[in-house]
Formats: sequence, C-alpha cells, structure tokens
Amino acid sequence: MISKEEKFPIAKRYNVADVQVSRDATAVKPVVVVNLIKKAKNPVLITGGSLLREEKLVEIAVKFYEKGIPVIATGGSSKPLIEKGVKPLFKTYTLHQITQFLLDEDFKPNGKSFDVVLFLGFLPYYLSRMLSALKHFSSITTIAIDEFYHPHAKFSFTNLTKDKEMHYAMLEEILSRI
Amino acid sequence: MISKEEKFPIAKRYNVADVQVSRDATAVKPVVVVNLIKKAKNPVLITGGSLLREEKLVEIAVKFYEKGIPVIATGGSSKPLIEKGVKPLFKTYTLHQITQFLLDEDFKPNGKSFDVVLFLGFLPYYLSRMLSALKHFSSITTIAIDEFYHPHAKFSFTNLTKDKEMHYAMLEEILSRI
Amino acid sequence: MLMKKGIFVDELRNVVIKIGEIAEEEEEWESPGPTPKPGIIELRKWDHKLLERYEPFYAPMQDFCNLCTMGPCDLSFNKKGACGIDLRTAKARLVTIACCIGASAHTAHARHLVDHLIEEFGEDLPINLGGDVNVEAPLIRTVVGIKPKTLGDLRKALEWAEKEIVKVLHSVHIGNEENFVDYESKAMHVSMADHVGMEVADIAQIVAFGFPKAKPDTDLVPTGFGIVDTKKPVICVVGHNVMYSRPIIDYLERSGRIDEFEVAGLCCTAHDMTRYRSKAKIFGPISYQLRVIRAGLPDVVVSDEQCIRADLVDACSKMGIPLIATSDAAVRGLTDVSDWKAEDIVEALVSGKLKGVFLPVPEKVGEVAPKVAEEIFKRNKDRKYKFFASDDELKAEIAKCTQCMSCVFTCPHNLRIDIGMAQAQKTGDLSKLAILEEQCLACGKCEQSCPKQIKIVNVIMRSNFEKLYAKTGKTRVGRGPIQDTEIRKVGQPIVFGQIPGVIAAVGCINFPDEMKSIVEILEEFLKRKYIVVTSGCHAMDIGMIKDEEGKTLYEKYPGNFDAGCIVNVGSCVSNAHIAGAAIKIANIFAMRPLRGNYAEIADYILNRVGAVGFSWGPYSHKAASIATGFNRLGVPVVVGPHGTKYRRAYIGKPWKNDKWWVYDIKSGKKTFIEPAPDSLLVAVETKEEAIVQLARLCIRPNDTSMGRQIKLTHYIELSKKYMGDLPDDWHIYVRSEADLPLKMREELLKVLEEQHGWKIDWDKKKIVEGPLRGYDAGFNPTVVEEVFAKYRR
Amino acid sequence: MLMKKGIFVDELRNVVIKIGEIAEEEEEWESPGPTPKPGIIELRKWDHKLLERYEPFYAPMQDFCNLCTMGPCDLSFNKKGACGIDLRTAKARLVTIACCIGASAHTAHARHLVDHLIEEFGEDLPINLGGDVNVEAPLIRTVVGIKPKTLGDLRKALEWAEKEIVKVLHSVHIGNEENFVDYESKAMHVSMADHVGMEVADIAQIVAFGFPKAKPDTDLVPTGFGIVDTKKPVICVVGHNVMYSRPIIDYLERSGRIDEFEVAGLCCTAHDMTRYRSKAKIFGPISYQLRVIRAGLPDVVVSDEQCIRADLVDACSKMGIPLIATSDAAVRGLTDVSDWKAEDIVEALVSGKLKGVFLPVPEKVGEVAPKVAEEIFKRNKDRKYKFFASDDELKAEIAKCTQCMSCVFTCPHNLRIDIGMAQAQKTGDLSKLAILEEQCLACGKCEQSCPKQIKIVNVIMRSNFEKLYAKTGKTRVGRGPIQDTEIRKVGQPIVFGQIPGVIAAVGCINFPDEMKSIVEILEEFLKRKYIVVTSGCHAMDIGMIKDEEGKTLYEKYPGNFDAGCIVNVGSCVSNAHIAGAAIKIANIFAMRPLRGNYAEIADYILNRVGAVGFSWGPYSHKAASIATGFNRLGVPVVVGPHGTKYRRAYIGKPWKNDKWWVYDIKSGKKTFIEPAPDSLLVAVETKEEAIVQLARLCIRPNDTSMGRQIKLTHYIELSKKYMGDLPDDWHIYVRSEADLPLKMREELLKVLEEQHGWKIDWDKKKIVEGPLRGYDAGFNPTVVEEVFAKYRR
Ligand code: SF4
Ligand code: SF4
Ligand code: SF4
Ligand code: SF4
Ligand code: SF4
Ligand code: SF4
Ligand code: SF4
Ligand code: SF4
Repeated sequence: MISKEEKFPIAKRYNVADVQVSRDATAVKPVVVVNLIKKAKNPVLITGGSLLREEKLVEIAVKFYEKGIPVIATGGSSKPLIEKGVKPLFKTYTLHQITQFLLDEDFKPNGKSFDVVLFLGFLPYYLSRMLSALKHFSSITTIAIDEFYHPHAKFSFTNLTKDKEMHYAMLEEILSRI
Repeated sequence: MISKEEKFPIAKRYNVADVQVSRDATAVKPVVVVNLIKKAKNPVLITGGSLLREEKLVEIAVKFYEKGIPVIATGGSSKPLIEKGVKPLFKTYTLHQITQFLLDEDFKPNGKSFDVVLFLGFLPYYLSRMLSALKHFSSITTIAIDEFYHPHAKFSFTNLTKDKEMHYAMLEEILSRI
Repeated sequence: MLMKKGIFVDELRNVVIKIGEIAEEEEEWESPGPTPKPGIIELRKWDHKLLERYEPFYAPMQDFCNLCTMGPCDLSFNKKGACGIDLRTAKARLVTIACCIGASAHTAHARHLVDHLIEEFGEDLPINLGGDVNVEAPLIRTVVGIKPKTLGDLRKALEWAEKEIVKVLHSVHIGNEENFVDYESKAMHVSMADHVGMEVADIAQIVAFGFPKAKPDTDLVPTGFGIVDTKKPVICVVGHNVMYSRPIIDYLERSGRIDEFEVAGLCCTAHDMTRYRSKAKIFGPISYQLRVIRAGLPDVVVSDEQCIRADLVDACSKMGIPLIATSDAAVRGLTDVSDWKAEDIVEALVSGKLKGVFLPVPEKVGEVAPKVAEEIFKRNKDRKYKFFASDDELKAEIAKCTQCMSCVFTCPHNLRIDIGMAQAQKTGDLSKLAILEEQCLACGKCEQSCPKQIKIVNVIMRSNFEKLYAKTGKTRVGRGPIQDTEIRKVGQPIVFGQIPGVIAAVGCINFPDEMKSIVEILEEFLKRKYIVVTSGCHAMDIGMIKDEEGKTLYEKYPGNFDAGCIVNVGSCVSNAHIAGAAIKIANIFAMRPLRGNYAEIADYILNRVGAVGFSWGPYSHKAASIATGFNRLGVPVVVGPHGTKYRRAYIGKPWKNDKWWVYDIKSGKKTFIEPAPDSLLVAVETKEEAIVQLARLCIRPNDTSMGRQIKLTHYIELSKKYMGDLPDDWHIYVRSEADLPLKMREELLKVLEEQHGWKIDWDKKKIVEGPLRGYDAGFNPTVVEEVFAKYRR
Repeated sequence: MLMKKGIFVDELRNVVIKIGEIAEEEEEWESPGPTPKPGIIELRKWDHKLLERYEPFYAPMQDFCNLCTMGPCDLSFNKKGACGIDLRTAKARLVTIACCIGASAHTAHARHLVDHLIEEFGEDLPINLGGDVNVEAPLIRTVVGIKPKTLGDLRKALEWAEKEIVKVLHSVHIGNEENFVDYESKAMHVSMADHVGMEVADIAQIVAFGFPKAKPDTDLVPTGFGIVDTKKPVICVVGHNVMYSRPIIDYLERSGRIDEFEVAGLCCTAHDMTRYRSKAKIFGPISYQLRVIRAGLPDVVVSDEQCIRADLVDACSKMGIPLIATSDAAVRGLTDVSDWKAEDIVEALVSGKLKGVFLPVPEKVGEVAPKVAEEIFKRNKDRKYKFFASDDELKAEIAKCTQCMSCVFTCPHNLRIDIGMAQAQKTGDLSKLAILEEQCLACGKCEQSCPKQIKIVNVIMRSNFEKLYAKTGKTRVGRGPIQDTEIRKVGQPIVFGQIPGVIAAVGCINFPDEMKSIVEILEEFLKRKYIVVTSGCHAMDIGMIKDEEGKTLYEKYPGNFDAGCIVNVGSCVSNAHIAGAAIKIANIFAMRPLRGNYAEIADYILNRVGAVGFSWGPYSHKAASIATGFNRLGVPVVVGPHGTKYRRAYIGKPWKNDKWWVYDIKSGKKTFIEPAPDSLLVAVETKEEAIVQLARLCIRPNDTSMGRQIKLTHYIELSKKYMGDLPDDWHIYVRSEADLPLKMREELLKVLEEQHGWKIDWDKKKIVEGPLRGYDAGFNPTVVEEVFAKYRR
C-alpha cells in the first residue's frame, strides 16, 4: 500500500525474531549470477540427484564444466556427467558431507577455499538445510540456481516452477556470458 | 535486484513454512485506516498501559472516543481516560482477557460483534501475542496504530520509532478524517 | 533374588525370601483417597472441569511447526500439519513440552540431592521439619498418597514423578494426542509432578543441611550489587543446587577462615547458601550475572545448574575469573577433573591453563574454590572495575554509536539505547542511559546485534554505577515451610475471607519495568493486610529495593504467615511450601483428608482459598510448570506481560453465565455462582493492572459476607485508585447488602439501582432483587461430583 | 516400614526387618564393568571421542529461538540469545529434546506394557526367549549391568531409564549446558536409554504374549491396501502398543469367530498383532492411514499410541467409522467410558451418539470392537468406496483446480499436483495424478492449503486405485531377537569382513521417492550376500512391493540372520534386537564382557562390526533417538534426505588425517588409520547414493585382507554402477595388494601408481609404497584408553 517513492519508514517489526529473522536470499537474474561468478576467486558447481531424472540439467552442468568451473557431483549425478566427459572433483560424498567440508576453512581440494558455490539439481528441502548451515556458519556466497526459490541461499533464482523453459533459458543465459 | 516492472515470477520459497509462513501485516498509512474504520460495522479502540506514560496517546484516544468510536481501556489506561470524560466499555479486564473474549463470537458488549479493532498504547511484545491469537483464530480486522510495526496485525502502521512526531501526526490525520 | 541390605538379622541368612514387589505397609495415618500415585487419566476429569471454565487461550509465537521431519508445516489460521495436528493442539503440545522440562528440572534436582544426601546421611535420616510442622509433605501426601518419614521415603515420590514425566513426554511424540484440552490436562499432570519434585528437593535439603525449619524470624542477609567487601577474596556461586557449593562454607568454617572471604551467590543457590549459613550473601537474580561478572567482582565462580548464562565460560574468562562447573546438567565443555588432586586443579585454574574445570565432587569444590579465589584475589585487587577502565574509555565506546537501532529491535524490552547514546554523545549526560539500567536484564542480546560491537551492557551499567552499587538491601533468609500452627490461626480467616488474600510473588525477573515495581505492587497488599509470600528471584529483588528510610519490605513487615506479613520461603523449590500451605488449610483447618485425594483438595482450594500466584517476570520452563501446577490445584496465577510468550493462558469468560456453577453440598443443588476467580492464568501489562487483577482474583464463592465485604472493599478501592473508577464487574460479586463495603454502601446501592436495575429497599438499605444468588452461611460449594456425593451422604 | 508382599514366611511375621534399600544380590554372571547404571557423565569421555571425529553438523530449520519468554531471540549467524546460548548449542539442545521425546515414547510404552503384564502374568514370569537365546537382553546387560530373569526384573531397567531421561530433559532447561558437544553427549545418553526402553518393551511382549522367539521362518502375512476380504467386518488397529488390541483376537478366538472377521493393522501395532497371531494382516505404514480410512475400509478403528494421525476422530467420523481410543497418551478429547457396560459402549458408537470413545480397558476393547464392527458392517456393505462415489464426482473435483500451486508449496515432497490436475482436466488422462500416489504420504497438507478445498488425497488415490488395490504382498512376521547360535556362525565373518556388512533398514517412511525404492536398495545388498535386517514401517513397505513374479523380498530371501538373508525383527521396539545383535557379536564371538561395560563394547563395534543403519524416510522423534542410540554404540546410520531436518548430523572429515587414529593393542602404539567409517549420521539424496554410502560405511579398520577385499569389491562395483566410476576414496582403504578386489587388481594397481603416486612392484604385483598403514593380522584397535590398558596388561 505504501509505494517506494514516498519517503516513508520501512515496516520494521518490533522484534526481528518475531515471525521471522535473518537474511532471505536475494532473488537474482542470470546477469547477477554471471557477475558473481566472474568476481569469484574459486567458484564451484555442486550438482545433485535431479540430474538423474532431468537430462537438460546434465547438459547445463557439462557446459559449466566446459567453461572451467569445477564440479562436485553428488547424489549419483556423477554418472551422467562422467559419461559426458566431466571429471568431477568429487563423486562419492553426499551434499551433506560436502557441506560439512565447506564449513571448514581447511577444505581446499583444488588448492584454495571455495568462495562462491552454485547449487544445481537438488531436492529443495535437502538443499535448503545445507544452505541454512552455510548461511549461519560460513562466509561462502551460496547461489541456488534450481527452479525453486531458496530463502536460505545468499542469492537464488526466483521461483520458476511455473515455467521450466524459463529456468533453462536463465541457465543458458548464465552460460552464454561466462 | 528485480524491479517490479519486469514480468518476473515472484520469489516463492519451495515450502511456505521454511523460514517463515503466513500473512505479515500490511503496512498502511492513515488514509487506509480511515477507510477501514469508515467501512466497519462495529469498530472499537483498545488502549493499553502506555497511556499512563504518554499523555499524547491519552489525548488521541479521547478524540477517538469523541468521534464515536467505543473504547476498551486496559492496563490502567482507563484512569487518565475517565479523567478526561471517556466512559470506556471496559476498564477492568486485561488485554489478555479482552482478546480471549474477542475470539468468541458471542462477545457482543454493545450488541454486536466487533469487526474492526484498533490497538493503541501497548508494550509491543504483549500486543504482538494478542494479534497473533486474533490472526489465527478469528476473522477480526486488527489494526495496530502504535509506533512499532506489528507483523501479526492485519494492518499496521509502519515503524515510526525514529520519529515520534510522525506517529502523532499520523494519528491526528486519522482523527481528522473520521 | 533380592535381599535386604544393611543390618542383617542373622537367622535370616539361610531363609530364602523371594521378595517380588516390595509393598509398603503404611501406618494407617489416613484412609486412602481415590487417586494415590495417579497416572495421566486419573485426574483428567478434574482438568476438563477446570478447562471448560477456564478456556485455554493460545497466542502462537510462530505460525509453523517443525517438530518432525515431515515438516515444516504451515499451521497458520489453525491449519493442520502433515501429522494432522492443528495449530491450537500443536501449541498445547509445546506447552506440555515446556512443563515437562520444568518438571524435569525440579525432579532431577531433587534426584541429585536425594541420592547424594542418602549417601552422605543415610536413607534413615528422619524428615523433621520442626515441632510446628506435622504435616511435613502436603503435596506428597495428597498426590503420591504416602507420608514420608525419612530421606529414603522421598525416593518413592521421586520414582512416581519420574515415571509420570516420561509418560507425559511420551504423549508429545508425533501421532499421539489430537485434542488441545487433553494436552492441557497432561501439562497439568506433569506440573503436579513438578510440585512433588520441588517438595522432595526442599524437604531433603532442609533436613540434611539444617536449613531453617518454618522459622518466621530468620536472619537478614545483605543483598545487592554492592554487598561484598572488596578487600576480601570473593567466591561467587551461581545456579540452583546448593549441594555442590555448600562444602565451601564447610571448608572455610573448618579452617576458621570464613571471615576472611566473601561468599555471595546469584540465583537460587544464593538463597540456599544463606539458608545454610547466614554469613553468605546474595548478589542478586539471574539478571545480575553479567553485572557481577563484567564488573569483575568474583575471584572465582562456581556454577551448578539452571538459569546460568550459557556464555559463562566466555564471560568469566574475559574477566580473568576461573570457573568451576559442578553439575552434570551443565558441564560446559570443560575438562572433567574429578580425579585430579586439589592442588593440580588450583594450579590449572590460577595459572590460566584451564579457563574452567568440571568438578562434580562437592568436597573438592569446597577446597578448590577458596584456594583459587585467594590466589586470583592477590593479583586482582583493583577489581572494582566499574565496567570500563576509565571515563575516557566509556566515552569512546559511546562515541561509536550510529543510532542504527539494531539493539532496540532485538532487546526484549525494546529499550531505547539509541536515544541514550545520542544524548550522551551530544551532551555528555548519561542520565538516559542510566535509566535503562533499572530495566535492563543484562541479557547481552543488544551487543550481539550491534554492528559497531559496542559493549552496550557495560555502557548501561557504568552509566548508573553509583545507584547500582548502592543497591544493597537485606533479604530475610528463606524459612521453608509454613507451620501447622500458623495455618491453624489463619485458616479460617482465609477461607471465610477476612484475610482478603494470599499473594504469592514467585519466579523470575524479566519484569516489564523497573525492578522496584515488584515492591510497589506487594506493599499495596501488605498495607492492606494480605499475606504476602515470596521466593526465588522475586524474593531477592525485594531484598535490594529500599524505601526512603533505607528499609526493605523484609525489615518493615514481619516474616510470619499472617495478615500483613511477608514470608520468604526460599529458593525455587521452596515454592512447594506455598502450594503446601494451601493444601494444609484444607487439611488442618477443614479436616479434609489428603492421602491420594487431590481433586477434593484442589476443589476445596479453588472455591475457598483466596490465594493468587504472581510472577511479574516469568521466563523459565520451571515458571511454566510451577504456574500450571498451581492452576491444577485451583490457584490462579497472574503473570507479567512477557508471560504471554508462554503462548497459552487459561481465561474464563465471566459473561457466559452458564459456565459458572457449583454443586452446593448443603442444598444439594447445582447453583449458578459469581465467576470467582474468573481466570486461572492471565497476563497483565502494567503494575497498576497487576494490583487490580490480584485483588479481584482473591474473591472466592465461599467468602462469608464479612469476607466478601473486605475483599470487595480492597478491590473497589484499588480499582478507583488505579483504574479511575469502580470495577466493571464489582456488582456480580454482590450477593446481599452485607457484601457491600461499609463506607461505600449507600453509594454502591445507588449504582446498583441506577446502572444495574437492581431493586433496593431504601428504608432497610437492603437489596430486594438483583443478585445472581443470595448469601447462605451454610453454602458448601464443590464442582466435583464425587465430593458432592461423599458429603451429601 | 517395608514388608514383603506375597508368600509370607510365618516366622517372619514378628521379626521387624527394616529394609531400607533393597539390594540386588546378583548371581555373579559376569564381573561388573566400569559403568553399570551410568549417569550423564560416566560415558561422556566416549562421546567426546566420537564427536571429535564425527563432528556435529547443524542445519538450522529456523534462525531464531523462542523456547523461553525472554525470547524470541535472533540466533542467525551463530549469534547468542538472551540466555547466552549460541545457535549451534541451541540446535544441539533441540536435538536433545527430540531424543528425550523419542526415548520417552519407547520407555513409557515399555512401562505401560510391563506394569500391565505384571498385573496379568505376575512379576515372576520368566524371561525365556527360546533355547537359542541365552544372552536375553544384551542392552540391559551392557548398559544397566543387570541380567533380567523375570518380568519384574525389567522394572529395574525401566527405573534407570526413566531417571536418566528426566535428568537429560532437565539439562535442556534454560541456563544449563552451554556447549553443543555436551548436549550431543546428553542426546547420546538419553538415546542409549531409549534402546534399553525398546529392549524392555519387546522382551516383555514376546514372553508374555508368546510372540515368535528368534524364529527365522515365521509365517508370511498379507500386507497392503487390498488385503482384506470386503465380505467380512473389518477391525482396523493403529499405533504401537498391541496390549490394547490383542484382546480383540482373544475374544474372537474364544468365541470361535475369528474367521468371520478381518483384523488388520496400521503401523507397528500391525506388526505386533501378526506376531501374536498370523491371522492378523497388515494394511501398511503410517502413510496408509488416510488411504485406508478415506477408502472406508474399516468398520471400526482402534487406536493406541504414537504415529497416529492427529485428525483421526475427524477422519473416521467423516467416513462413519466409530473410533475406540485406548492409550492415555492419546485420549483425543473423547469420553472416558471405562466404567460403562460393553453394550452401552457399542450402542453409543453404533448409533453415532459418540463418534469415538476412550476405553483404556483392554478386555473391554476386545469385546466392544468386534461388536461395533459387525453392526457397522451391516449397513456399510458398499464400503469399497474408491474415494469417490463415482467417476463423475472425481471429475468434478478435478475440474475445480486452478493450478494455483498452493498445494505444491506445502507438500513435503513438492509433488506437482497442479500438473496432474491440468493434464486430467485437459485430456481426462489420470496418469500423472496416478504417479503421485506412489510418492504421496497421504499427509493431507495439500488439502489444508487448497483454496478450492479439493480433496486432493482422494483424487490422487482414486487415480491410481487399481495399482493401489493391487499392492498386496506378504510380510514375514517379526521374529524378535537374533539367536546366539546365529551370532556364533556369523560373528567371525562379520568381524573379519567376509560378510561384507549388515544393513539395518528401519524406521519411518517419508521416502523421497517411490515406495519401491527401499526394495531396490535392499535387494542390491541381498544379492551381494550382505545381511539385511528390517523393522517397523520399512519392513511393511518391503512386504507390499512385489517383483514381476509377484514375490516380495521376504519370499525370495530366507529369514535367517545370515549372509543374503532378510530378517524382519518386528515393530519399532524390536530395533533393540538389532543393536543387541551387534553387542552379542562382541560378547558371544569375541568374549567381551557386557556387564556395565558399554564403552568397550561400543568401541569394539565401531572398529569391527560392519553394521550400518539405514532409514530411508525417518521422521519421528523415535527415529532420532534410535539413530543416535546406534551412533553411540558405534553404528553409523544413513538417512534419506528428509533426515536433514533433524538439523544435526555427525560427519567426519576424511581428509583430516590426524583425526583418524586408534591404539593398536598388539603393537601398543597409537596408529593412524583409514577413516572407516567416516560418518556416523549422514543423509543421502537418492537411492543410488544410498546404496554407495551404505557399502562404503560397512568398511571397518579391523577387516582382514579377505574381508577388506570383499567390501572394496562391492563398494567399487556399486560406485561404478551408480556413480559412473571408481569411488574418490577407495585407495585410502587399501593397506596392501591383498585388499584389492581380485578381478580388478591390475587395473587398480595402475590407478594407484598413476593417479596416487604409489610405488608398485609390478613383478610381484605388490604395493611397495603408498598405503597409510600396512595390514597386520594381529591388529587390535581401540580408541578407549581404558580398554587399551586393560588388554595391554
Ligand atoms: S509434528 Fe506435525 S505439524 Fe509438526 S512438523 Fe511434524 S508433521 Fe508438521
Ligand atoms: S542487555 Fe539490556 S539493553 Fe541489552 S538487550 Fe538485554 S535488556 Fe536490552
Ligand atoms: S546497535 Fe550499536 S550502533 Fe546501533 S544504535 Fe545500538 S548501540 Fe548504537
Ligand atoms: S526464579 Fe526463575 S530466574 Fe530465578 S532462579 Fe528461579 S527459575 Fe531461575
Ligand atoms: S532459551 Fe535463550 S535463546 Fe531461546 S528464547 Fe530463551 S533466551 Fe532466547
Ligand atoms: S491448491 Fe488446489 S487449486 Fe491450487 S493447484 Fe493445488 S489442487 Fe489446484
Ligand atoms: S497428501 Fe500427498 S500430495 Fe498432499 S501434501 Fe501430503 S504428500 Fe503431498
Ligand atoms: S517406523 Fe516410524 S512411522 Fe513407522 S511406526 Fe515406527 S516411528 Fe511410526
């Protein structure tokens, strides 16, 4: 009811913890993701089990890999990826384990810590918990690029469940610019 | 990052209950409150303990009363109000009790149920719980016109803690139009 | 095969006795009532009766549930979750969990004590609470149905309580109860167990440690921030279980050095230390933890369990104060040094090799704590640190503030730190910050949220240092139970109403306003000759608030359980004696049998005993179970506004006439009555409201005319004073003109006639028509069918 | 004074025996270990050891805490709340609460059973689990330190468990523990008590009710939605405590009418009914409740406790099905009819005067339920309702959908109901809706959120009706414990590694994918000669998934505890036998003493017994405590993706070499080892991942070369099959060439050389350099100093 133009105080609840607290993900468009990846010192793409059911996601992940972004494959997603020539950094550990590792500053599988992590192809409720852990206990920039908006991420695609094609188009847009 | 103009899906989290659910209050300006009051069949103003410390609120409440809006005085706020000629519908019951009564459709102290309830002068955390009860368990339109934004209300002033004068001005604006 | 342990009767050695279940052959002290050792359902009927009148009210804190992994579930607008539960029932389940936690706290505390004390004193140590206390354990008698004679007997009560807690906790598991009223019944059940747990704990420590036994004129002990002689090493104990720190006193006494040290406590351990020896002192309640530690007052801190800050290790080590944790409930991640030699422990702590240790061996604590304190003291003489090393440091800290208000939106009281800082920045005037100290819980949340990392708590404390340091009063040492003789004296006036009420101010301290408000509220009742009872943190706060003449309530009013007196029963677990006093009125004055006779007793109390609990700033789970336990016993409780965050209240609707009835044993009829009391659990917002609610909730259906008259007098006077006029509902408590306050009779009759349409015979000054019911001296109310049947026979 | 009850030795009558504490004079079956009846701290050292390796991982569900009224507190980014607690510790506290609830569920269940059975059968009823079971109660022996011989003895174990649950619950009270590792230790402690509670419950019901006693070839009973003969009245029992519904069978047998009725169950009561009589049938797990009720299959529903929908009264009454609630844990707001005559209860239910009753009297339930079923059946013949009265009704319901997707965003699986509806609207094709049935939990949340109030569950079920109705398989009746003789046979191959592992698939069923996935996963291991064990809802799901030939796993693989066999132990409480089997390996095969010797046994299991728990869809608190209890015992657990919502996992970092070490008793040295197993609790996302994780977590440091070779073979094969390549970490498990899978040896040696830089002697096909440690047949690992010292002596 209050439009942004008016200089009006924002509706800040009396207690931040009443109803909700903390940061919600910033909903972003592909171009923002592109910038984040470009600025990253050591980005990584983590893929999940949806790749076993959704071939397009495999294709996308392969392209990320081909653009030089290392891939950690979980949930069995390594299988289609390896078939397409990807050599994932890891294929044995679950996202649960990988997240535990990411929380540790000593985790440097390719020589340095990951500062930007992209997530593709996960059961949303499973990914959500991992994003929550990373939000609270690490300074990693997490980017969810699945079809569901992920509030616990630092950046997330908005909700795209109505339009799978839009989701794919957005992923392709990222790939075309990095 | 996404501006409203673009036709872009909204960021809807994969599960409404992850991080937060339910309705947040609509932050409103005085004119909206005016309309709500005007459309109400049986509005009521409930006043709280802050009236014992903040004389301006007493003045405001008196004016509401003078405009024909019945007043339920809680927390001892009846004392200054009565001194100024207000005859509150109730003065003995706490907001806790009044809220319990409001949840009951049989509660018709002036002959009919209250459909719009305004809250003025409460400890924010105390009022918040009552608004929560009314939100979940009644269909009453609750309007918080205190200086804190109240997420559990149906309508609430935005946060005005930085600027008491603005708060008072907004209250006066309502009064000037009803 | 089971054999007896202990003295062995020789001939028995070869007799094989197969003792299966050990049966208690109780001396027939009373014939057993209907519900000894009740399970969940035995008292369900009573609960449902209460809850039909006092309808549960829910104010959810969150709109969703995530108790199991099918969730999270959106329950807003009373939707159902994946398990089928609706919002109301989910909230009732949460309340039940809270009460289970509270009950467990007291019961585990009791278990620790009893097991330990039996080791130290033997299970045969008699339960002797002094000559004036024959009904030694009213709750255990009434609930469990036994009459404990020794420490060993207390174990039976504990076993019952433990079993019931586990049963109730079971019921919160997914897929059990589906009805909120039945969860409330379970919450009441486990809270009744909580009261038994408290009684066990306090009786055990009284008899084993020689605490005062129902003595009204116990010693007065120094209380407050500024009480310690800073020329001596200071040992600070914190928590609830005195068992671990008592040996400190013993050690110091044995070594003849008690006067060379200061032993002062925070929270209930402080109460119990002073009950053990009145040389101990009381720093204050939970909100004084950060105050005392950040000021660097202690030279060693000994923590046990409950209500201790969960950042204690950090807070102490930042001030260079070694920490000794003692209870297995709060090991704090520290190294277990049980097996170490005392010297080695002292060395590790004094050298700083260990910030703290876990030492669950009471005797060793007794030796280690003083030695550590002495060493630390030597190098810590200037510990009157005043929160900042200098005024300049304070100023620099204040200068950092940008008035972003993060702190305000996270503070439990939304204190306007920003304004205080701004004022100090602009003018150097600290007064706005100083005022905050009077309300600040020293919870530290503001600091967590401050982007400038300002030590806000220190700023606030320093700004009010002089007053804070001057907050030194006296607390009357907790006396434990109420004497049977006292009950004999006040029983009738309470039941008939001439003593207008018993106000029991107990529990925690997140008061919505300044600490002194509790004293203002209570003094109103003391002056009006109510009986005031207190315990726990409330009792400490009272002990540090002085009037203009420098006197606390304890110094102004006697410690008897009598009209116009203030009784400090002691620590949290001593609350059992307050419930016990209500029960003893039914037993000693009214001769109602106790044994396994809970519903009758609670019904008696609900209808006759004008006692009201009051907790101005409750926040713990224990406070939740204590209050709910009182509610099941028929005692209403008024809580401060933070109490709404328990999410549930029991609030009746006085305007629904058909809800308010009793069976009158005399007439044999179901009779509609005035709604007295009309709430069992209700939160008030202001102290003014607290006063008026307390007065009105003291009214009981059984009041005699004289009693009702006195109660109405106070209620009306207080309403006029604080609410500006007659109460809305005073007339519904009027049964005849004899109920009317003498001085106001005419005025009130007029109001009845004019505003309420009653018919008045003005010649006789009598009410002809109007009241819901007339007054009948033989009126004998009950809501329990079985009680009705029993006494109608 | 205490006197014995029961047979009275006359001479004793006048001997006053003051029996204070009754001491147990245990037959010296084993010399007592260090921790009989442990309190919270006795095993803390063991926990801290585990938790240092398997670091707790927290994934908060909410960023704030509102456990007390000082809150709500914003704990995001690990901030501290008003009590000083930080986010991690607050989450560990929540986990501890969950485990307390789980432990209470089993323990209260056991308490109900034991107290009731002692009344029925006497406390002297011997614990006899058949000739092949001499180690009758491995958990009770190991934890509590007693060897129970009778029902009465079980009470001692229960008393211990109840006491410890209350103590741990105490510790979650505000102001106790401040360190998350210490909360985890408490969660482990209470979960160990949970396992004891389960063991007590199952032993009690086996011996009292005559359930199968470790019998591998128990009967097969019909399982699934379509199992009942709709020509007979159907009695449906639901819950976990068979004590209340067993009398139904007794009554029907007594009256010779058992064959005229169908008695079928939902959840664990179903298991236990079939263990009582294999005439009973299994409808299915918790997710079948709404399926069965909405289809109108039952003529009466009898509920007891746990995992029952909290909208049961409503769900049943909407279908005209009377409800009999029996357990005090779930009274459901119903009228207590305990005192009513059976006829009156039947009348009230059949007439519809009461939708349901609360009847906690087992014998009466036995009589009432069949009578009600018979009457309801008469008028309810067309109850094969198929969720809608007609296809038109279904169509009309589907037509209402606007594709708003509210349902999708509230569904635990985010099932695309909108798409299924759209397809059906457009083309009449129900197939997309039908597919949802295979995954739908029938939780009903979608319906709560649907603005059009569509009966989504009914739509989904109806769309797949034929397949749903055809889901009829067979479950092998729960056999209870594992025989000592079986253990003797498999002990060595398990410990040496030739049996590659024991996969225990237990718990609840919110599987992330179709129900049949559990069968796919397990068959992979059955074919590979792992031992598969199951219980609870998993065991039921297995019983309704058939292969192309119409056979379930139970029909294809034997029921022995042996390689390539599948053992259904029974209901949830039967899980104790799985932990018990691991313990018995240490005891029977390795002769490790059990009595009060927990840490040694757990250490043995961790290092030697390649058992892994698996719960594909855990969601209850019981699942949390069961898993955590297994973890403390050294057994890793793999959970499905919903398991992340427990918020906490135990995940080691295999790349931190210094974390992975043991003491080798043989060499007397601290030795670095391969990280096996590297997680204690980890959630997987897909069934492919589940399979690979289960295989890898079976590896143990103590494997012989042969054993390691076999385990690696499966691990590598499965990784290639499901992950597309060799595992990332296979090489760290290689100690010498003898560990390498025979068929792949050359290939793998090459990889070791090329990718990992190991030195290979290609002539001898030997590894010269590379492994972390070599293989030593006498290797004898432990991480417990005391165990090391004991066996080094
Ligand atoms: S307990 Fe019920 S409401 Fe809560 S998360 Fe689980 S399914 Fe949802
Ligand atoms: S420490 Fe005081 S000012 Fe800061 S948040 Fe707590 S109560 Fe408010
Ligand atoms: S949060 Fe810090 S900077 Fe902001 S207003 Fe408070 S004290 Fe000042
Ligand atoms: S009164 Fe409350 S804060 Fe004080 S010690 Fe007792 S439980 Fe803790
Ligand atoms: S328990 Fe601690 S963190 Fe939780 S609400 Fe209370 S004060 Fe805040
Ligand atoms: S919520 Fe209802 S209307 Fe909306 S998509 Fe789902 S089924 Fe259709
Ligand atoms: S009933 Fe089935 S479709 Fe509906 S929310 Fe539950 S799991 Fe999803
Ligand atoms: S396995 Fe889980 S859902 Fe099934 S009965 Fe046991 S606790 Fe309930």
